[in-house]
Amino acid sequence: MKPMKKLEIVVDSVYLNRALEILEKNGVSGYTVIRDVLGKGERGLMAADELTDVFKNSYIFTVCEEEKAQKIAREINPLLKKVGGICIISDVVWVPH
Amino acid sequence: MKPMKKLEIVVDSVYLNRALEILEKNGVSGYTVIRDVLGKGERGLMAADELTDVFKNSYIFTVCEEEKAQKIAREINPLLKKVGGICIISDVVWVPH
Amino acid sequence: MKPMKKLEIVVDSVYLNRALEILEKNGVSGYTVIRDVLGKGERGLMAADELTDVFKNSYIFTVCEEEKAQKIAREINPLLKKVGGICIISDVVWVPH
Amino acid sequence: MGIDLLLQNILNPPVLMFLLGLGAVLLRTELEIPQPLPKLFSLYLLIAIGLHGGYELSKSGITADVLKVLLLAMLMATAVPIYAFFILRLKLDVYNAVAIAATYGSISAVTFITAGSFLNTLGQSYGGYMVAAMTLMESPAIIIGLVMLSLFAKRNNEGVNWAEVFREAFLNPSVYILMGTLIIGFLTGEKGWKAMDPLFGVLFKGMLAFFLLDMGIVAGRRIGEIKKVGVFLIAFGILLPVFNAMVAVLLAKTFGLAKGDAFMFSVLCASASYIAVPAAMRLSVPEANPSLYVTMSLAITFPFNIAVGIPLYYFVINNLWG
Amino acid sequence: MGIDLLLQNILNPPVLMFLLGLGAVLLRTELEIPQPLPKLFSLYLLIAIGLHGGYELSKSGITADVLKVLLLAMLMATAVPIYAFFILRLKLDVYNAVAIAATYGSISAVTFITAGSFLNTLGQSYGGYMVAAMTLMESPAIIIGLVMLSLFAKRNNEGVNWAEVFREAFLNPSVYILMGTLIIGFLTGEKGWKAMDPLFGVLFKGMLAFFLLDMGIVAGRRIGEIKKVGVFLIAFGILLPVFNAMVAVLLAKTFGLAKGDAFMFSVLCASASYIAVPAAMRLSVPEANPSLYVTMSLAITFPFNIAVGIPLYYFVINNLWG
Amino acid sequence: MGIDLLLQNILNPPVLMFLLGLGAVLLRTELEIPQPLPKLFSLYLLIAIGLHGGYELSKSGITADVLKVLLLAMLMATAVPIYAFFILRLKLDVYNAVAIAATYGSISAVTFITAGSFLNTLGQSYGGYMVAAMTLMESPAIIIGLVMLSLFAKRNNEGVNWAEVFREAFLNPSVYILMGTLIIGFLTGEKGWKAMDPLFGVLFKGMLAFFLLDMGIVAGRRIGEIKKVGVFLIAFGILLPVFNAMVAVLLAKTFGLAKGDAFMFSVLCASASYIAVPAAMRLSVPEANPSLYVTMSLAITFPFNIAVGIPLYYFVINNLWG
Ligand SMILES: Nc1ncnc2c1ncn2[C@@H]1O[C@H](COP(=O)(O)O)[C@@H](O)[C@H]1O
Ligand SMILES: Nc1ncnc2c1ncn2[C@@H]1O[C@H](COP(=O)(O)O)[C@@H](O)[C@H]1O
Ligand SMILES: Nc1ncnc2c1ncn2[C@@H]1O[C@H](COP(=O)(O)O)[C@@H](O)[C@H]1O
Ligand code: NA
Ligand code: NA
Ligand code: NA
Repeated sequence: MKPMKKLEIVVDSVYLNRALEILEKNGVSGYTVIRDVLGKGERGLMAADELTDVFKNSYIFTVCEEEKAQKIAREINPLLKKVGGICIISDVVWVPH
Repeated sequence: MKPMKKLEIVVDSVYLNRALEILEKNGVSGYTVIRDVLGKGERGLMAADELTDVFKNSYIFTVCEEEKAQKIAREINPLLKKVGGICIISDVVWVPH
Repeated sequence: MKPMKKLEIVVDSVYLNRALEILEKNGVSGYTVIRDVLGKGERGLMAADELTDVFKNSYIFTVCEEEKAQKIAREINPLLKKVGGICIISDVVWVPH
Repeated sequence: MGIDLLLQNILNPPVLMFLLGLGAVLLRTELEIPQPLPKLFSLYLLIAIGLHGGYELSKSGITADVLKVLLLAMLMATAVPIYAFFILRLKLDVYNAVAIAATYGSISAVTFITAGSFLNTLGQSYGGYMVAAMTLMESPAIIIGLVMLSLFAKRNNEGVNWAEVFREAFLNPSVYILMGTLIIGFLTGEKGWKAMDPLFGVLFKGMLAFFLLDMGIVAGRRIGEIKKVGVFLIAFGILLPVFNAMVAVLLAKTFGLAKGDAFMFSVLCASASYIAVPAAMRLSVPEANPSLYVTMSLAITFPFNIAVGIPLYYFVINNLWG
Repeated sequence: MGIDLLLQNILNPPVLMFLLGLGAVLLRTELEIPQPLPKLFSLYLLIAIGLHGGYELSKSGITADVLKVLLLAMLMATAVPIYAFFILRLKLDVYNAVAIAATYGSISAVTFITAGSFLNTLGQSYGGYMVAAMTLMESPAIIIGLVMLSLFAKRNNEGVNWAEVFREAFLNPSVYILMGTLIIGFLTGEKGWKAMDPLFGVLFKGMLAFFLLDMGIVAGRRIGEIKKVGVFLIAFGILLPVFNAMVAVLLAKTFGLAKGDAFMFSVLCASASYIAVPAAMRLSVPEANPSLYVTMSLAITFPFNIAVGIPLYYFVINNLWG
Repeated sequence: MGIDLLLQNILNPPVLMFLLGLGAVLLRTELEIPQPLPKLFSLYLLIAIGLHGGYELSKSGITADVLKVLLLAMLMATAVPIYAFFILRLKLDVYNAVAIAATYGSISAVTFITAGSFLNTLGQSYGGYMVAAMTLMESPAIIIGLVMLSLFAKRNNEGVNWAEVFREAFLNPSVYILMGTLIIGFLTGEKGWKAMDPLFGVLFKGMLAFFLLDMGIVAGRRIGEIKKVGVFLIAFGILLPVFNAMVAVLLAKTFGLAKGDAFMFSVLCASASYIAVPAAMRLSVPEANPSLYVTMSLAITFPFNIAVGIPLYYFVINNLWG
């Protein structure tokens, strides 16, 4: 049982790969992605059902150490600021196998 | 870094719009939705694969201030009681951009 | 408002039913499942888009009492160790209806 | 009933595909037709019968005979949910009685289509206006059901939102798409149909077979729930359709419908909705248990009609019309 | 414009299906064609015109006339985004001007296909190389747009990644699949087409109608956004296509294109992209507002072309070519 | 091998579509055919060959010759995983050897179908019972693999659950749907096929081409993993299929199979499973690395057979049968 942080990111699907690159660069041990989620925020409705692939979000979460979470959050900030999205951190206990 | 609440709701997809209306009415800054999730609860299996659109759940989460979360939880309660679903609140830190 | 635990599991979709059996056996009051999520971990990329149904994850969460969460975590451990996956526990408040 | 009629019905690829789907679940094979493929098939079938019905209607025109059929359709769509409600009230609470009555008062397009394909293999046909009749028969049961509800239920916390109810009844996707393509088929006539025929005509039976594979799977999944439904409702799910069909046959004979039309009309009356009405009931009568009305419609009445009802109703009509 | 041409265009199943889709949203019916079914249809249509165009090209060969058409296509694909940009700069910032100019500089395959189907119902045809022209016209606008951006925007934080831009422009899925199937159709010729015709030829019009139902729904959903777009951009979304079409007609007449080719060329110039370019713009010009360029392309220009533009351009050309 | 045979194979829309899919990944175009569309195509193809095979079988009847073919199929389906296992043990642990041996002991329906389409363009044909043979050859390798496992692995924590294994082997979706539609095709004969032909016969080649586009994409995505597979397994993935095909040719010649049947039989023996067996192995032998057996089957053996194997086996058979 290890106390860890869970970092959750919602980002425009077009930028999914860029977000994952930031995670990888920071050496997270893994991540999980749910593609094509809907959402609403400052930038209006992301209906996830368009022909155009332009209004879709992806949801990512990764479980990692506190510092990593902070560092990723800082690094992903400019991207989210530019293209929209949200980033939250919470406490979890990882049950390691 | 702002301490906030994450409010998570699972609700019968038929009532998704009604749940979102409650969120909007309370002025949340945004929300994210995953449609057509499976689940099991008091009302049995929601297999999310029916022809009938009758046995499907949707999952919603919103990050907002504590009072808003409490208020929404109170207001969504009667709906969930009537049609099924679950509502949970947890602590998160929002990394604002 | 009941303090509870949220138990989250990511597991190879092939083993989804086995994971759900462990939940059911421990008498959780319900669970929610998102099928076919992508992910990366020790075992490499699970791209969730294969013909073969072999590289897909499922995401499960259940809200339950602390002891149950611990017990399930212990029992699901050998499965995750063998076939891959992740299991985390966090604090939530259940808004009961 | 002639055993050969039964066989003639069953030994058809669509019906056998339905059984294959059923078997897949009973043998626990993990065969599935994932979402949204079933939606593709059901949209296809609705568009296909809409366009084709409209085209046929453009050939026949809207005659007095056509209006007669449409009136009969409206009559049955109003009568069935009313008498079904009172039968159901013998054993059930108001909410479930309303939901089930509405389910049986409306129709199943796929049952209609399968019957049409059966008629077709016997070398017979029906009028394109039967599709219009079917479209008319989808909605009234929803309204009637909710009228029953406001008459007999003691729900005082919230009144029925009638605007919403009418929208649900007349603008639900199935009704809208059927109505719309019927009009398109009517407006574009011969020339339009010639352009649409390769996709929406020629491929029709194959698509029906493909879709019935899925219907078999979905019905199979619900079969486990049948025991929870109870003997009364199981009997209801078989006897009411037969009764409805017989009333329809009587009406059809009395008003001089053609043989093929009479058959399709009886099938419509015998069939129960599993898409439009359950969706509406889930929204308007959340107190009712969807496991009951969906299971009855999908896992009892639909298979019964597909396998036994269709040849049975035909047998009766064939004897009466000769 | 002859009212009968307008009617001839509208009273076609594909166009009526588009209107049916629009109506479904305006009447709030909850009809939807869930993902990824629209992807199935758009892939199908791209493959079908690619294969068929390649086959036609294998029959005609690559002649001087074909090259002339391709050059004209390149010319317009370069010119339109440039003059569109300067018009848009009258009212918009650089970012949005770039994104909208690129959108209108590129083309919409479905508009092209619908025009082909319209031509077809008039008993006329166009050369297979027009598909090659269309493929060539998809990409340049993206490049031109980003050249404009680097010339006129004061973004100093990051330069344009030109390698990525060229990839986005020439290797986006639409261009790739069109180009690829064009080559396959060309290489496999008569024999190849005979094997592919039943799926990719015979069913074409039906699939187009099915897809336009979805296009109607998608366009309908965007209609609520039109008011946010503003009068200037609404006018732009209608007038620029007409202007582009007229320039194309002039060029076609000057360079002696055949009637059917001239018509298809004018439709290409009049159409605006709603898949390839918006995706590229979202990535390269995140400062621009996708609600503007997607809404204009999908909810203004596409419906306008489908309902009015196609018969209008044909009317003009028919008068000039006789 | 005649260069013209190779060309004749490659210059076919289905094979070119496969290469187009491969290219899409290698050029990083982001083209994808999203789930569950590939499932639609693979279901379609299975149903189509099942129904058609059953229909052909109903014409030929189940003769001694047919039984001979079925016995040969069973023989090879049992022998291949055994000798493959011992070859693989030279370099691999028991778990991976079992999983790969089972993969190569079973068959790939799409390879079979592509070979059928190739034979077809040469104006030749094969017996409908070959589909029955294919169905029989899917399952035994799973059983044999797990017998090997319990003989040679030192897993003492849990025994093999044989009931589950037999279910996985004989009731997995592919086997079930093939078997079921084969029976439906057989039962409904000429009349049934006539109703199903427009969808499941006429469109077959186009659907195969569409699906092979996706197979190309999926194979392309795995190509990056080939280097991890290592030289031994790459060689195995090419040489074992050729060896299996040659054994099949010998058997076919010895037992006097017709030319078309011999060819299809050799293709079956040369092909490796990428759906049914990997799913079973993932469940029963989690210790094995799916990146190995899936990559070998999808990214090495499948493309090899499609591009080179099919004309090669045909070349050999054509020389022997004349
Ligand atoms: N307060 C919030 N709670 C949950 N999700 C949010 C919230 N704000 C934004 N999002 C998600 O992030 C996406 C982009 O947000 P924005 O950049 O604010 O438009 C939205 O479409 C939502 O999916
Ligand atoms: N304890 C739980 N943990 C996670 N999800 C739950 C839980 N209980 C209910 N749910 C979700 O809420 C839906 C409706 O629950 P119910 O109203 O209890 O049938 C279920 O189908 C699940 O998706
Ligand atoms: N640190 C992590 N954070 C989030 N998800 C993870 C993490 N590690 C593993 N996963 C998920 O669990 C799956 C299996 O992990 P593994 O067994 O490590 O390959 C991955 O495909 C991810 O979806
Ligand atoms: Na009825
Ligand atoms: Na243009
Ligand atoms: Na084999």
